[in-house]
Amino acid sequence: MIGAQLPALQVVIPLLAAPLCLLLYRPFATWLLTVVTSAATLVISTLLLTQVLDSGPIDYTFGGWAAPFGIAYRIDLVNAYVLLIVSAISTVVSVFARLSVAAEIEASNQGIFYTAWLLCLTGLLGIAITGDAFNLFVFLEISSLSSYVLIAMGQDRRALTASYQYLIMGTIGATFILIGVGLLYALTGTLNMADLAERLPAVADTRTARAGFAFLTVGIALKIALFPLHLWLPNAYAYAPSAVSAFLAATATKVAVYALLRFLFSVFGESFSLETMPLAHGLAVLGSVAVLFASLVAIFQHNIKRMLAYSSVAQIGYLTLGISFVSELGLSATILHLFNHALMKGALFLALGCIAWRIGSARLGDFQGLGYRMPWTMGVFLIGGLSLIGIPTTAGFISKWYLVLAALEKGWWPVLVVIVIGSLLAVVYIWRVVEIAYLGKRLEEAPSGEAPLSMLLPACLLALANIYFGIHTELSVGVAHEAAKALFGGL
Amino acid sequence: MNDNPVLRIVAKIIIPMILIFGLYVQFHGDFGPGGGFQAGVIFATGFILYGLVFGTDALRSAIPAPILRIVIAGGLLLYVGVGVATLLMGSDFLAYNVLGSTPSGGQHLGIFLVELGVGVTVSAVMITVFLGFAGRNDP
Amino acid sequence: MIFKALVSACVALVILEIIFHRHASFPWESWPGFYALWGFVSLFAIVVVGKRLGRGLKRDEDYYDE
Amino acid sequence: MMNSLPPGIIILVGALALPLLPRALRAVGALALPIISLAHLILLSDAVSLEVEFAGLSLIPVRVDRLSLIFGYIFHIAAILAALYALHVRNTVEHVTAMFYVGSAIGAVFAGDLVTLFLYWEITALSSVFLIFASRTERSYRAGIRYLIIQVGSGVLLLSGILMHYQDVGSLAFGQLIGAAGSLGDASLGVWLIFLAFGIKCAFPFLHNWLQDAYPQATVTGAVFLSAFTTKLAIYALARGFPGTDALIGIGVVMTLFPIFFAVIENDLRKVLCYSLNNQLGFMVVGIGIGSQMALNGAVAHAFVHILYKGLLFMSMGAVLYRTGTIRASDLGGLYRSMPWTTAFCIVGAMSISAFPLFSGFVAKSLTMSAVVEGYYVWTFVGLLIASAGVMEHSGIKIPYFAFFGQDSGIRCKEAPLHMCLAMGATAVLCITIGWLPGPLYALLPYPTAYEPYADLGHSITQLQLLLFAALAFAVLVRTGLYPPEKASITLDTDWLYRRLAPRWAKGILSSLERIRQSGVNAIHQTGRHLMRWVLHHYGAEGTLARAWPTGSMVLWVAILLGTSLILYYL
Repeated sequence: MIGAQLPALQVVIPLLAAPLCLLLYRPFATWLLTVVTSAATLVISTLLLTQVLDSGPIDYTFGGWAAPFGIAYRIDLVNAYVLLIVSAISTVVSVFARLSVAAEIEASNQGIFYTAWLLCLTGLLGIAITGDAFNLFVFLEISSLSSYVLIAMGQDRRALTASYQYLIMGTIGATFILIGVGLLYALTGTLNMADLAERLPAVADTRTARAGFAFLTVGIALKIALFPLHLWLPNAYAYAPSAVSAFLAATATKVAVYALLRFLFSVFGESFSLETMPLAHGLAVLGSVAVLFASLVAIFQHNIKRMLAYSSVAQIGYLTLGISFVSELGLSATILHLFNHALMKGALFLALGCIAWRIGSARLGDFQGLGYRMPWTMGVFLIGGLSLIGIPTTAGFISKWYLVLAALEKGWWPVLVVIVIGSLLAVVYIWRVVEIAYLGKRLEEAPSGEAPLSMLLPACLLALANIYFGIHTELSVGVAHEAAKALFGGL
Repeated sequence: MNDNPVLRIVAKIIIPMILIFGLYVQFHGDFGPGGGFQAGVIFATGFILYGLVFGTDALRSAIPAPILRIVIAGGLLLYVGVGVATLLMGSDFLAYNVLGSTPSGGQHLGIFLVELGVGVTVSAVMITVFLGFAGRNDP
Repeated sequence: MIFKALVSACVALVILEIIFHRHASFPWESWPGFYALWGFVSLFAIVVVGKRLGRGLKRDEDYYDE
Repeated sequence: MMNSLPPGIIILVGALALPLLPRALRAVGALALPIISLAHLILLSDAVSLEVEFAGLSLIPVRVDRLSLIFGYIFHIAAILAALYALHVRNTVEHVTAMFYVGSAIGAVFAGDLVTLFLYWEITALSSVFLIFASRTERSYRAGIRYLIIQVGSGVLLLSGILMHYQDVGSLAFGQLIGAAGSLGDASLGVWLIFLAFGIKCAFPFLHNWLQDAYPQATVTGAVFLSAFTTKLAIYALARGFPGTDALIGIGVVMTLFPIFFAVIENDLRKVLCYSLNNQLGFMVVGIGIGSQMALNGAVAHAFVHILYKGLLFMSMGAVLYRTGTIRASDLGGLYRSMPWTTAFCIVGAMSISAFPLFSGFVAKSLTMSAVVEGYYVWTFVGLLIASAGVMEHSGIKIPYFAFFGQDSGIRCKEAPLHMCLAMGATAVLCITIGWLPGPLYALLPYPTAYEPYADLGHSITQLQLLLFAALAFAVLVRTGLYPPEKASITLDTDWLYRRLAPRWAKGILSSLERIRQSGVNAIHQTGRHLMRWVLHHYGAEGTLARAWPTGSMVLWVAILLGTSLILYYL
């Protein structure tokens, strides 16, 4: 019985927990509720994934209204995979969050913080799970609004500006998406994605459809932070509280990429969106530029959080490159990288969180000798960094490998060169940190000692996951392949 | 504006009316035009007017912040709670039919409660937003 | 003293070569004293050439550190 | 169960566990690891191979055959001896990275596919650089960075080559990569890149300089480790992938010849050893290039014994450096009084490398030379003969002479520590034993051989003639004062190209541009500087692209992108 209700519970549980959080309001209680809720969503998403693997896509309707009229959830491999990423990251990071948040946010605001966290989780899970275009927009707004709150809580005063800019940009993006969905609705009279996919081909050759497509792609591109629409991202990630940086960096853009995939492949169909429309080449160019430019900028950053944020922009470039190949291999590379990038960025930002907790800074200059002062934390950072570069036996290598194979299959040599250069640039910016931390002068009077276990363990867990999924790829690669196949097959 | 007698008196007269109209829109919503969202905004207008005329401090003492917070959470909980209740009663999320003895009775009750939750939350949020902005310049 | 020992060892080897004649794979291997001469001349040449090379390539120790 | 464990993994995992040991025991732990791993390797049955599916590719992380086994054995032996030699080291990073280096080199030798090979290939590069950094000097740091760039570059070439090769043939198996004709001209671009990657690691002429640049900057013990693995791994890879490649013969001959001239004038004795290492690699490369069974046997046997005696020489020079603090020929001399044991061991090493009969070098080099004769490569033979005299000059005479004899420098120091003497003694015993009884070594070689190095007594005599007359020439040169005196100096090599020429050209170009600017055309001069400023301006921490942008311009971008996509979609 309960098995059939899992899709609803996936979203309802965090949605229910959010107001409860507001009622409880005490830091510890709200934290505990957040962890428990995240863990519950993780359990549900795992169950959903196994269900989908066993018996194919799951349909769920709300309030007993049949699909095209009511809101329907539809879970196939792609979104089950994304649900798993989001809920797993939320669980790990929320465990980490208690001390980190306690150090960075006033006790009186922590209730709001966890409430916003749960709402954000609700929104992200909702985007991933829903099969309704308008519902997707609603969840997008829930997650965005709550993430503005989360970012604004950063210690640095600039967090407010960053959050404000994100608010403006995010709202524009959401509005575009709404306009796009509205145009599609005007054209077809339906909001259900499956229904849209059926009715769109008949009317695809109209200006309305194309305008809708343009608004949707640009709106989602803004949410993904695709170059050159990434400008909100570096500050938002850099000035947000440590836990939020880790959570959002690992999940928010991933979910937006998922939304893009959903619209491109399931709603419009790849023949329209990537062949009729010149989007594939656009994505290839913008993705390549993102990889090169953002990696180059990352090299010169003094603030490591900002450096990682730019590196995220570069990684988004890889994700879009994977889409631009319009091949099953490329698509599975993208989906795989969604997963692997969540692991590596999660590990890196958690390591930074530990460092911020201990030395209160993310500036490169303060990292002198940190390799000896916080050996485990720097170890996590190092593994995350290696994974980011794509060293074999790390998760990052696997996704780069598939990306390279996809580029070779297509014979796009320039893109191959871009990927290689991007990796080399990643070597440079990671090396800067490693050099300072391990070879720099050891400052005797600087604070030293590891972060508490409740922070260190989640970080180590993600680092280990980076290695585990660099060696045992059955789950990550297998599901990504199947998901890519499913996307190519249409809804 | 606190010392303008005309404003004070007019406000005292129309605030109850606004609140009653808000309640009307709320509870008539399932028969005619209306609904929780609109009702919540109208209901909140009454409080906001009170705050404008008598000062935000007066409004704050009328509705303390913790209460507002509880009301916001309570409304949302009511909404989600109905959904969870339908789940627990063995149907889909927000499938109201199971709430009453007859399907239409269940629909009735379900929509009533859900709209109430929406209205409560919206009005409390509106008041909070007003206080948030109006309170900026307070010492 | 060592030098004299070296010279006598060399002489002894040349005599030995005459007794145990080596199976020759290349024509020059049957020339008596070929390897002796070859060893002497090669090393001489290597050192002389190396010396020349050194004139062109030797630099101060902190050449690269400037 | 034991069989499924890839060789080398014990050392890799053990290396990670080393820091858990008490500080004083870490060196002992590092010694124990290769011993345990060697026992495991001996227990491994012959011709095991392990295949796994990984990321959709079928990989062979373990492939044990005769070629990999003999390299596996000697790598273990070298690791044990070097670890014994390094017992005094208290720097944990050095132990851990050295063991990582050893473990990955062993792993690479047993890799049955190219991806696994690449993986280990990169780990050897990344871990070994710490043996250079561990000297903790500015020079060693810079040399280490140069070394790292070149080694990682070799890895990148390898990976690119592997990808292309995979694209071409659809298999990742690491077997013979070159066609039966042995002609590189027919090879695909992927195979070329792999060849180049191997060539860099094998210090081919003009790709060699990282060796002479970096190894002398390593620590006393680090150099002993370094001398054994990286280049011999490349020899293994060439023997596996490119046997019988004609081009290798020429490359090998050049490799044997040019370093000997440099070795004559080099002042840093460990650098002399590096040139000598390069020269020795040439012999092996020639053997691989000829590609007959005897030649390959010769190359492999040569690698085997070379690891021992080159290690021994590096150990003895390390001991000198450890006790006296210098390794410049111009500062040393007369140390035989203070370090008699080290002197004796060094002489054993010197006689081995010079291929005196009854020493290990002789039994290995004779194989290669016989193969050259067998194939009737006249010019190759002549080249190798000159090189043999060269080996005698730089390693046979120069090293022991300038360090232990020659002009007395007045340095009086203690004999090398006991564990160093033990390590050197064990290696020296091995060198001599193999020289006397080559049978067991021959039995390990990849192909069966009935070769008897001492069957033709004339061969031993002519070899002795060659060596002793070379020594005589040296003595004459020294007596007559013709021998170039050792001076504190360094010798330019191809590293000059990137350490001096490239920067100087860059400087030269900039200054000529400056002149052009002065004569009126001012635009070009500042290109370089402007470029950097431009880069910083745009990409720097506060650069245009990295700055926090005003919200308005962000929105402008949105508008531009929307407009563009609308136009594009409508077209």
